[in-house]
Amino acid sequence: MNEAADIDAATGADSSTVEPPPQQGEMPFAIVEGEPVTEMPRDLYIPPQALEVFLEAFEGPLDLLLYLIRRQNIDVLDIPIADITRQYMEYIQLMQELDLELAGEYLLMAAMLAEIKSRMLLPRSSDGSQEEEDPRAELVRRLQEYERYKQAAEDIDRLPRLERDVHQAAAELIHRQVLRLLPEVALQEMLVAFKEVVQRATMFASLHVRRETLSVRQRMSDVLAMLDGTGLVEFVRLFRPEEGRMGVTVTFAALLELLREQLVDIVQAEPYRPLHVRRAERDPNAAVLEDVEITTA
Amino acid sequence: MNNDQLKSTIEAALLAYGQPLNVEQLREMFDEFERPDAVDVRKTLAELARDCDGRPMELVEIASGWRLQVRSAYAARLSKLWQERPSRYSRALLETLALIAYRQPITRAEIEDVRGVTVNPNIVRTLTERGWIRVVGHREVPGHPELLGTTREFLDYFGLKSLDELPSLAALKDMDDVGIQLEFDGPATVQATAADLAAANDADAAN
Amino acid sequence: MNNDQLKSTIEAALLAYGQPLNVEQLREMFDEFERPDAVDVRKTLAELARDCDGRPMELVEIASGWRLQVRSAYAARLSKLWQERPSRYSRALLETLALIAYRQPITRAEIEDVRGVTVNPNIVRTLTERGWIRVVGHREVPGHPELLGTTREFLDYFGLKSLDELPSLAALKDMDDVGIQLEFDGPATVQATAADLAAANDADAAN
Repeated sequence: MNEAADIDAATGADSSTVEPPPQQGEMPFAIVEGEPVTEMPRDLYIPPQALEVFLEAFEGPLDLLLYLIRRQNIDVLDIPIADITRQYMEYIQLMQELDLELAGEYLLMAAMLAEIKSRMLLPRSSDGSQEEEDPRAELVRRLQEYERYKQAAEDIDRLPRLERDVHQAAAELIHRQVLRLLPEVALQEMLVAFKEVVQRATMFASLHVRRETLSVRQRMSDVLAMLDGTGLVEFVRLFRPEEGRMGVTVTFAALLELLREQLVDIVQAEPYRPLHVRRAERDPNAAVLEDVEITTA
Repeated sequence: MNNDQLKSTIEAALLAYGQPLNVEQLREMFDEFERPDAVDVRKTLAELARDCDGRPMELVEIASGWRLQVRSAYAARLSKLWQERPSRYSRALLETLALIAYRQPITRAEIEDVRGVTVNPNIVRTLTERGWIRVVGHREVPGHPELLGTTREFLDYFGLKSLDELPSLAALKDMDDVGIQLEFDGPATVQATAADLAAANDADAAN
Repeated sequence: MNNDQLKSTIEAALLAYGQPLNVEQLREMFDEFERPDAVDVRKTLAELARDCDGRPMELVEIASGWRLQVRSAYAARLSKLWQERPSRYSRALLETLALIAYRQPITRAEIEDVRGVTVNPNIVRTLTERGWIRVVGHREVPGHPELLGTTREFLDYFGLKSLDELPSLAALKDMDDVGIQLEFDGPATVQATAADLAAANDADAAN
């Protein structure tokens, strides 16, 4: 209603004619030179910008309706529906003419008012015992409900608010120390950790496939060692079938490597006789052995 | 530690912390062997509040504890210290906030029902960013709409200890108290609410 | 505006601003017609500084102006207001600690063998700084690695009289996970541990 008073006060002095504004009565909406003005002059000129601000100030159809009702100082429970509907429609029309963004809710309310108005015109049931709903009941309920929260919003706005009305008092603390707290640990936490790490280790161990490394280099040493004692070894005796295919392969690779390094010689007395392996007549330290690993899974 | 020392320490703490402190936080400052009990801290806070009489600051209890604040009498002058004006909030925002505060938990649809207009998403965002409202759950209806409620920061900001301290809501009037007789000749009844009905029946009986 | 009003307003400003204010800033608060001159503001600031005698705050002049600050005598106690809740120890740290407790004396390499991952040096440092573990010797192998063991503080912290009170591995295995889980839901206490130990020992005996 403050908005209304502002507008009325701002426009009260002018006297050109435009759109006939809605006619109201009863409640003074402006005081001009000490005289309450209860009726807007019919030839009142409202600057379009002012009207626009005024119309935009409404928070919705309920807000506009409340304004219309309050302006006539009538109780929300006793809405002269025909009158209010006419006024409401006039405002809607104004908004449309001013090209204000008119929310659908305003038109919905217009429809509701029209419906109420038409129901009010219908004759009531003659049967007095039958309860009949006042067509305005729902509207009144909504208006009242809206008005309570409109009021509550104003009340909240009036509460002393931080930053606007009161300020947090603070003084600096110059020599602040930084304290670090240490985490707390319960014994159970540690016990569970231990249990889990042990379980994990066991699981790791049982699933772990131990890789038995058969080193070609190792086998090369083994072969050389065998040759050291006897000087000459039958080729087939270097192989141990119980080692499986991989073992045989490793021994064979070791032999090839030894041959390549010219550390051993393979000799045959005559064709179709058994092969023999013997140490080559060289300094074994001359060769740098590579660490070649073959692993068995 | 005597009473005066306790009082000075609490005042120092509230000033240094620059935010509200609750009784537990204040007690935590002290080592166990000298820690004052909660009753003593409260008593001392009350004393400190009295000591602030005549000083430019006051000690108030709010939702999250106790706050030393500069009295509102100085607000107009102090506002010149800051370049920015304190935010003014639109009626739409305040009405939305009021509905959330008084009717929480509440959905957007329910807010729209009362206000008669759709809720502007910016308003909900602003209120959330300010830390005044938050989603407190979802209503068990199709679409599971968010239920909004206010936060402790909201109470703190408006200097309230709890929601009970919000200004009381206006009462709803019964429709048949006034008016209806003016429109209708006979006694009219309304089915709006049970209370209305009961009141209407009483009125009927009286006639 | 009389002197007392000026003084209160300046105090209010310094409290509300929470940062140093200089004489010019203080003068700007007032409309021109009532603006105090710089000399008056200085005089009032000096007076306010004297008024702070016996209060937990003091008014000091620094390069950028005047600042209200809490006296340093309160610093130690007030620092506790900013204590942050510590984060929890990592699983890796607890496992390392547990292995040291149960398998001591133990080298890092041995811990790594069981855990399957390298021991983060930070963990050993944290545990050493906490006073829970220490180097108890060196293993007589190449590289002479450090042997780690737990300390008396470790026993004290966990409420153990001696290492014998740690449940045996067998007892630990018998503890069902559900029971342990329940313990962890609430704040676990050393007392609860003693009960657990007893239960664990019973389980041992039953086997």
